[in-house]
Amino acid sequence: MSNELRINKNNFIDQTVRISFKFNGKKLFGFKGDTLASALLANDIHLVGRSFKYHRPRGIMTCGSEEPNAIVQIGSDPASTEPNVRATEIELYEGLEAFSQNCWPSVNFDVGGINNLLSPILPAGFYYKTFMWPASFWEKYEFFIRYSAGLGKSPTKADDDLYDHQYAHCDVLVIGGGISGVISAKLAVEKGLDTILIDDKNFLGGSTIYQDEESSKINNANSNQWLAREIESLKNYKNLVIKSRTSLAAFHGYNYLLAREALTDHLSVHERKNKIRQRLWKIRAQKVIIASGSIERPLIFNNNDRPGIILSSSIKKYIDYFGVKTGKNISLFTNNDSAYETAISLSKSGVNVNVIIDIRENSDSNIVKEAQKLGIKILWGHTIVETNGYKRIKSFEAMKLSSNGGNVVGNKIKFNSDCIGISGGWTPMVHLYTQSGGKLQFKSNDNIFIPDETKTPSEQISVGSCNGDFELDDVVNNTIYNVKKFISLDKSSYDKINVTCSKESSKKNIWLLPSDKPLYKTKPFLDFQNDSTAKDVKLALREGFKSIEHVKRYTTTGMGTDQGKLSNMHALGIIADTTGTNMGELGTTTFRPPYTPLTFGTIVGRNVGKFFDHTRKTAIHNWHVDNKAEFENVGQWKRPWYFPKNGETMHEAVQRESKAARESAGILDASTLGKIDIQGSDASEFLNRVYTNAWSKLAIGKCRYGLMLNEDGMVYDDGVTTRLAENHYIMTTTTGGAANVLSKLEDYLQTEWPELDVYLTTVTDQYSTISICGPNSKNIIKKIIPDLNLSDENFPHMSFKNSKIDGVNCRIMRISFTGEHSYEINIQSNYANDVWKACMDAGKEFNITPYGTETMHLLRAEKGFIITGQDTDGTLTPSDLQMDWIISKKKYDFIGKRSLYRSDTIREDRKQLVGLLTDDPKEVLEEGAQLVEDINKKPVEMLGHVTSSYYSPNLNKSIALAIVKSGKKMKGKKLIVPMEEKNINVTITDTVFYDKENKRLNA
Amino acid sequence: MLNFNSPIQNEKKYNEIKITELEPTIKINLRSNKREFSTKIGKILSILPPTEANTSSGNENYSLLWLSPDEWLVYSKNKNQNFKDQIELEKKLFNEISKINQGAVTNVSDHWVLFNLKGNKIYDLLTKSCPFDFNEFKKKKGSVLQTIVNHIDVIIHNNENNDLNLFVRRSFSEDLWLWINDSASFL
Amino acid sequence: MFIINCPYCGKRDQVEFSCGGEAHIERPKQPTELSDDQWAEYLFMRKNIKGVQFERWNHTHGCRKWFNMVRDTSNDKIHATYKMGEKPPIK
Amino acid sequence: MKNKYSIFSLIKNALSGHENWQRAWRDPEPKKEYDTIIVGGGGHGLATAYYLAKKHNMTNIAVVEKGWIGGGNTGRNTTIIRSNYLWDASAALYDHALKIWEGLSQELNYNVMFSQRGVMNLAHNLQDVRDLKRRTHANRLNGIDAVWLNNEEVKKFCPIINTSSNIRYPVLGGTLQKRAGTARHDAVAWGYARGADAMGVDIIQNCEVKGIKRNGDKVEGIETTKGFIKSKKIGVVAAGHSSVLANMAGIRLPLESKPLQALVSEPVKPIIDTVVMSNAVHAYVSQSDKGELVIGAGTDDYVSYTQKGSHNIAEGTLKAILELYPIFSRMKMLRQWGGIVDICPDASPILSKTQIKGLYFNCGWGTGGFKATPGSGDLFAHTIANDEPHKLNAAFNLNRFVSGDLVDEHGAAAVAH
Repeated sequence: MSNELRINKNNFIDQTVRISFKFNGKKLFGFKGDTLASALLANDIHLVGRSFKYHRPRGIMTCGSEEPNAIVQIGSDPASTEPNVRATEIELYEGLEAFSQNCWPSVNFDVGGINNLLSPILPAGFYYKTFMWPASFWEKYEFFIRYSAGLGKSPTKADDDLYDHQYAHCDVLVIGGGISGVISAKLAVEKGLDTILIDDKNFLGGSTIYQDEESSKINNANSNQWLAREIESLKNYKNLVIKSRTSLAAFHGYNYLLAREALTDHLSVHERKNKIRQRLWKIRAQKVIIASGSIERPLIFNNNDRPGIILSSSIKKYIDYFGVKTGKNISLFTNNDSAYETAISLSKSGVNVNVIIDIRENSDSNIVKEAQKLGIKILWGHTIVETNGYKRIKSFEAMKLSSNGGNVVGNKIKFNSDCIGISGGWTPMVHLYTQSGGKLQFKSNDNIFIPDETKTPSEQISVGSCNGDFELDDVVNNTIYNVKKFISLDKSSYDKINVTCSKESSKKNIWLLPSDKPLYKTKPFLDFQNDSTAKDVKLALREGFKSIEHVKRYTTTGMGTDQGKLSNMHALGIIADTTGTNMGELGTTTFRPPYTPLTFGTIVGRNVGKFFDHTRKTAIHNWHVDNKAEFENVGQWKRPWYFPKNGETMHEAVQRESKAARESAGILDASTLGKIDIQGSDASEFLNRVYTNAWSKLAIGKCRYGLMLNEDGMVYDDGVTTRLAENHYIMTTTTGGAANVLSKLEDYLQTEWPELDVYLTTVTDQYSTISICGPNSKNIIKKIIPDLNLSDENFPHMSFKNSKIDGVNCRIMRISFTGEHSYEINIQSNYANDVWKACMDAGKEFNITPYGTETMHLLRAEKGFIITGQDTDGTLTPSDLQMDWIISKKKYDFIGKRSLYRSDTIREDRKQLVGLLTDDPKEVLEEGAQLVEDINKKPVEMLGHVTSSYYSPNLNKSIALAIVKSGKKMKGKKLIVPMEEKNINVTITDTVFYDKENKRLNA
Repeated sequence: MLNFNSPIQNEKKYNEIKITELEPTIKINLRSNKREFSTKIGKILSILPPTEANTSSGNENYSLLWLSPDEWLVYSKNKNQNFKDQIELEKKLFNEISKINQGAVTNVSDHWVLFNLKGNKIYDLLTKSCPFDFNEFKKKKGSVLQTIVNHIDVIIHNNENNDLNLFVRRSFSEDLWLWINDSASFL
Repeated sequence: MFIINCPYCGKRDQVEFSCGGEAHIERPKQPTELSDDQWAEYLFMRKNIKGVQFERWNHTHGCRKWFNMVRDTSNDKIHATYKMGEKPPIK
Repeated sequence: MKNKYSIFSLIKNALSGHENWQRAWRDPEPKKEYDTIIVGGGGHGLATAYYLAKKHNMTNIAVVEKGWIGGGNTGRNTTIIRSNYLWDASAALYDHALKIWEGLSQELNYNVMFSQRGVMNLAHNLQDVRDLKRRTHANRLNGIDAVWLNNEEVKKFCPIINTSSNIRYPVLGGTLQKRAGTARHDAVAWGYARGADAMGVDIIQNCEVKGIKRNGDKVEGIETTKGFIKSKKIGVVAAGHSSVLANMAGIRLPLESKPLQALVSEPVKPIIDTVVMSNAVHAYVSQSDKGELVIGAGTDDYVSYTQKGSHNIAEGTLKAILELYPIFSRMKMLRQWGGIVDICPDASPILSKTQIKGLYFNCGWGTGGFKATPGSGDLFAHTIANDEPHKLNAAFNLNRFVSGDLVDEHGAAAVAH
C-alpha cells in the first residue's frame, strides 16, 4: 500500500483492519470502511475504465451514486459476477475482485481507443446518417456496434443469492441521513410519530459529519460534533427505525415508496451464505420528508474528462472521511465557494494545493479569506482551456476570461497537477420529488430547479439542499421551520438553535467554458459515460432538435447509468444559452424511476424458482404422484395428464387408458372443475339469465348442461349444473374459467340484477370430484355404496343422489363427459384421497384404470363434446358450434343473446364446428393445422383449422374436430390439410364419431 | 373407515414464531341480507353476526367472522366437536335459513385450511408479502381481515396478542405453507 | 399503487382490487328492442375520459363487493368511492 | 431537397467541424388552411403525412403535435416488429408494414436500424402449443416466414432461456419469425419527419388541438393553441388520446386508454441477440444496440393518462423474466417508464373513416402499434386521399363493432379443462 497517500487522522476508517482485494488481477490493500474507489485512490489508481463511445481513459470522478466513470465488474464467478457496479458505492470487503469494463485487452491498452481518433466523424447521431449501404448490411454493422457498446458483462449462470420483500407503514418517512434528514427525524419522533429514516450509506451524517471547520458552528460546537451528538440521541427513540445501507429507489403515487436495503454486499463472501442479499422495502408513509441532498456539478471545459479530474467536494470527502489523498499536487477549478472548503481541508492535511482557478472576478467571503490566509494561490477570472495527460492528468493550461465570459484573452498559464478538483455549483436532487408527480420551479440566481411547493402531489416536503438551501444556517433553520409546520409541531428541542457559517458573496456561472481553440476542435464532455459533449448538443440544435427530450435522445446525453445526474443541468444550460431561451421555460427531462439502479432479483424477491407461481393441488395429488402420473399445467393447477406404466410413451398410455375406460372402467380426478353453490329464491331465474338454455323446469335432482356466453355472444364457459333443491343449485365451470365465471356472475348479481334473491359461494376446494366411467362403473359404485339404488329408473342419466360413503355425506351425479355410463362422486376434500383409494380397491377386479386429461380429451372428442378454450377461441357462437338446440327461443333475454342477432353473427358462412376424418385412418392431424379447399389458389384461402385431433383406439382410426367456414353445409366434402412436407386429405363429417345413438350412457 | 386427510398436518417452530395447521374444524359460510337472519343465527349459535366491518363475534364454541355486508364465516373453536356435530350444525342452519329463503348456508369446512401463527414476529412474516397495515388490526382482538398473502387469498382472524388464525383455500394451502416456512426461516 | 377506500372494508392497497371500467352504463332492460348500433353503443363504446371519470371497481381479494369510484384519470387522484346504487357524491 | 446522408457526408462535414449540417426539418408557423391536417406527430402520423405527399401528390399538409415529434408511444415502446398474426386480415396488414420496414432506411435515407434478428414466441402449456401451431400454419400459408421450434430448437436459437423441464411452466416449444426484429424507435419518427418536411409538409410542434370544428356532418378545421386551422380532411393519429379527440368531434370510440410499462436494464455486452416473447408467463425481452435489455410489461386494468403504471405490473414482468432467464437476476433496472395505449375490445386497430365526413381515425393499436408504423401510415394516407379504405385496412373499420365482425387477436381464451 502506498502509505504516502493515506493520512491517519479520522474516525471513519478503521486503519487497524486491513482488507485485501484485487483490481484487474492485482492484489491490493485497503481498510475497513473504505469504498473500492477510496481504496483504489489510496493505491494511486485513478484509471479504472473506458468510456462508452470513444473508449477514452476515465478515472474516479465522484464519491457517490452519480459516478459516471468508475464502473466496474465485480467478481468472476459466472453466477455471482455483477456488471456496472459503481466503485464509489461498493464497500470494500475481504476478497473483493473488481475488473475494468468496456476495454480490451486491458484498461491500460484498449483497442477500442481507436474510436477516439475517429471521433471527428462520429458526432451525435452519426449512426442515423450512415451504415445504410449496402441495404442488407445493417445487421453486419450492427454486430460490431453491439460488441463495442455495452458496459460490463451479464452473469451467465443462475444467481444463487436470495432476495426478499418487506412492506412497512409509517407516519413519517425521512429520506436521507444528512443533517437535514437527522433534524427532520428528530422532530418527527419528538412529535411522537412512527418514523423511518433511511440512508444509503452505512453511516449517518451526510457531508456534515466530516465538516470539521471552525467557520461552521451549531450552538457553539463545530457542526460535525453537534451532528454526531444528535445522531447519538436518536437511538433513544422507540418510534424511530433507522435503515442504513438503504437507498430509496422509487417514489410512486399515494406515498408508496420502494427502497433497497443491502444486507450482505459489504460482507466477505464466506459470511454471506444463506442470508438475504438485498431486501426491497415497500413503504407506505403518511408523510414523506425528502432530504436527499444535492450533487456537485462539474465544469464543462475542453478535455475535462481525464483521470485525476475529480469533483472538488469528492476530493474533500476522500481526504476528510477516508483519509485518502487524491493527488500530491492538487489544483482546484471553481465558480463558487465550496472548492475553498476542499482547499482548506487539503491544506490542513498537508497536501499541496497548487492553485485555485476561479472564474469569478473575486470573492470576499470568510472561507475565501481563510484559504488566502493559508497561502493558497487564487487565479481570479480565469478558466482552464486545456488539460494534458492521457491516462492521468499531468498538467493544464489556464487563460483569462473575457469580460462577458464568452472568450479567453491573454496568455496561457501552464500548471502541473496530478489532480484537479472541479466545482460548478450544486444541483438539488429533486428526482424523487418529480417521480412522485411534483412540479419544479427554476431559481435563476442559483441556476437550479427546486420543488414548487404549491404543486406537490402528496403529503411530502423537501428539506435541506435538495430544496435549494446550500449554506448551513439556511439548511438548519429552514428544515426546522418547515418540518415543524409540516407535522404540526409547536415546540421542539431545536427552538433556540444558533448556527453560524461562511456566506457566499459572489456568484458566476458559465455553462460551457470557452477555450482558445474553436469549439469543434475541443472535447468539453457533458455526459462522461456516454461521451456526449457540448458540441453534440449544439449540433443537435443546429439540426433542428429543439426539445430537451430530442436533444437528449439524439445525443444520448443523460442516458447513461447515472441517468444524467451530472449532465442534465449543463445540457439544459447550453440549450438555453444557444437558443436564447430561459432555462426555466425549457423544463427538465423526465426523471424516471429508479433513482439508483435496482437489481432485478431485488424487485422480484422470493418469487423465483419454486415460488414463481402457485401450484394448486387436488386432495388426491399425492396418490397421482405415487402412481407415476405425468402432470399437465392447467392454469395454476397440476392435473394428471396420463399415467404411464412400465415405460409406456404418452401415446401408448393414452391408448390403453382410453380402451380401458370404454371396455370396463376408468377413473378421473375431476376436482379442479370450478364449483359454485347457488342458493336463493331466484336461483332458477338467475340461471335463466346466465345460461343460453332454460332452467325453470329442471326437476329437483336433475342435472343439465349449460353454455355461458359473453355479452358479445361468444361462448365463454360451459358445465353441468344440478338442482339440489327447489332453490339450491350447484354449478360446475371449467377449471381455467372458475375464478372468472364466479366474478362475472357476482358482477351481474350486484350491479345489474340486485333485485334477485341469489347467493353464490365457491366450493371448488370444498368438494373433490371423482369420476368413474365405463360399463363397470355401476358395479364399482355398487360396491362402495351398497345401499344406493343404481337402477336407471331410480337413478337415470343426468340426475343426482345424496348419499353416504362410510357415513360421510356425498353427492353422486350421474353425468358423463365420455359418453359412457358414468358417475361423479363429490365428497368433502379431506376424505377424497380415501374414497379414491376405495374406488381403486373396489375396481380392481374390473381393471379400473386411472386416466388423465389427455384420455379425457380423447374420449370426449370421440363423442364430439367441445372443450371451451380448445375448440372455441372466443369468436364462436353456440350456433357456430352446431349447438343451436341449446339456445332457448322462449327466453326473453340472457347474457349475450342480443349479440347473436347482429348482421355479422347471423351470417351462414361463419366458421362452424365439424368433424374430420382423414382419408388415411392412421394419419393423425396436427392440432392447429389449417384447412383449405383449393391448394393451388393464390393467395391460399384458409377455411378453418383443426381444434382437436386424436388417434381413437376405440374406432381404430384418426378423428378430429375442426372449425370450418360454412362447415354446417359441408358434410361429406373433401378438404386438404396442407402441411409443410405434404398435403393431407380429409373429409368433413358429423362431430359425433362414437355411439351416435348414446346407447352406452345406459350400458 | 375413511380417514380424514387434511393437507399439512404439521407444526413448525422458528425464531419467535410457531406455525401449526389446526385440527380440522367446522366452517360454514353464511350469506343473507334478510332482517330475520340475525335473530335466527343468534338463536342457533347464541351469537349475533357482527355488522361492523372487519370484526368478529364469538363465544366458547364458535367464532363468527364478518366477510362482507351480507356474508359471514362461522367456525368452531371446539376441537372435540366431532363429525356428527358438524353435520348437525350444517343441517340446522340450512333448514332454518336457506330452506326458508332467509339466506344461504354452505359448508366450507374442507374448502378452507386453517393455520395458526403465534409469536412476536408473525406480523413481520405476513408483511413480507401482504401490503395491509396491521397496526390497528393487531391491537384489536377479534379483528378480521380478508387480503392476500404471497398473492394468495386469505382470511385472517386475530385471536389475541401475536396469535392469529389464517384461512387459506385447500388447493393453495401447501403452497402457502411452503412460503410461510421459507419466510419464517429468514426472520 | 393506489390506496382505495372500499366503501365496506375501508382503506386497502390497490392489489386487493380490480377495475371493471366505466360506471353507470346500465345494461339495457330490453336488448331485443335495440338496433345493432344502439347495442354496439352499450357493448363497446366508452367515454374513456381524460379527467374525472366514474368507474366500477371490485374488492376482489376482500369483501368481493363491486362499488363505484370517482377518479381523475389525468393524475390518478381518487376523489370518492361509493356503493353500487348510490348517487355519485360528486357531479 | 435535403442533402443526402452517408459516410461521405459525415467525412465532409467533419472537415468543417459539423457546422454545416442542414436542419432535419423546418419549424414553420401554421398556415391558415391545409388540404389535410394530421393530428399527432408520432411515427404513424408522420408516416401518414409522408405517404400522402409521396404517393398521393398532396403537399399542402400539416402535422400538428402537442409536444415534440415522436414523444408519445413512438418514443416509449420496446420496438418489436413482426407480422406473425393469426387472422388473415391482421397478417396482411402487419406484413405489409414489415415489407416496408425492410427497405425503409434506404427509402428515407435515414438509418432506422431495422434489425431482422428474429422474434420467438414461446409456448408454456398445451393450449399455447395448439394456438401457436395454428398461427404458424396460418402464417406459412399466408406467406409469412413463421416456423415451429421444439424445446431443443428453442434452446439452440436462444441458449440463455431456461428450457429445463423442472421449471413451473416449462417451455414446450415456440414459433420463430426470422424476418421480424427491432428498430430504433426515435429514428423512425425523425426519418419520416425529415422525409415529409423535404416534400413540403409542415410539422408544427408544441401545438395542441383544443377543438375539432364541425359543420353538421362535415369537419371544417381544428382549434389549436396556435389558432384555428382550416381543413376539410383531418386524420387523427393520437395514440393514447384518441378518445379525447373523438370527444372534441362529438363521437365515441370503442377504446380504453391504459398505462403500459416498459423498462431497460443497464447496458451490458451482447447476451441475447433475438427477441423472445412469452404470453403465458408474460415477459418479452430483447437487447438494444447500446446493450440495454429492453423489457416490456403489461397494461394495468384501469384507464389512466398519467404515463405511469403500477409497480406490481413491473414486478410481475421481472418475475417472469427471471423464471425464463435466471442469469439476469443480478442485472439492474436502469429506467422504467409508461405509455398510454388505446385498447380495442378485439385487440385490433381502427384505421377508418367515421360518421363525420372528412374525419378519419387511426387508433386502437393497443400494445403493438410501433411495428405497423410504415404500413399504417401508408394505408391511412390511402384512406384519407381516396376517402375509402385500402383493401388491406378494410377489415379494420369502425362498423365491425356494430356488425359483430371483430378481428379477435387476443388469441384463444385462456380457458381449458
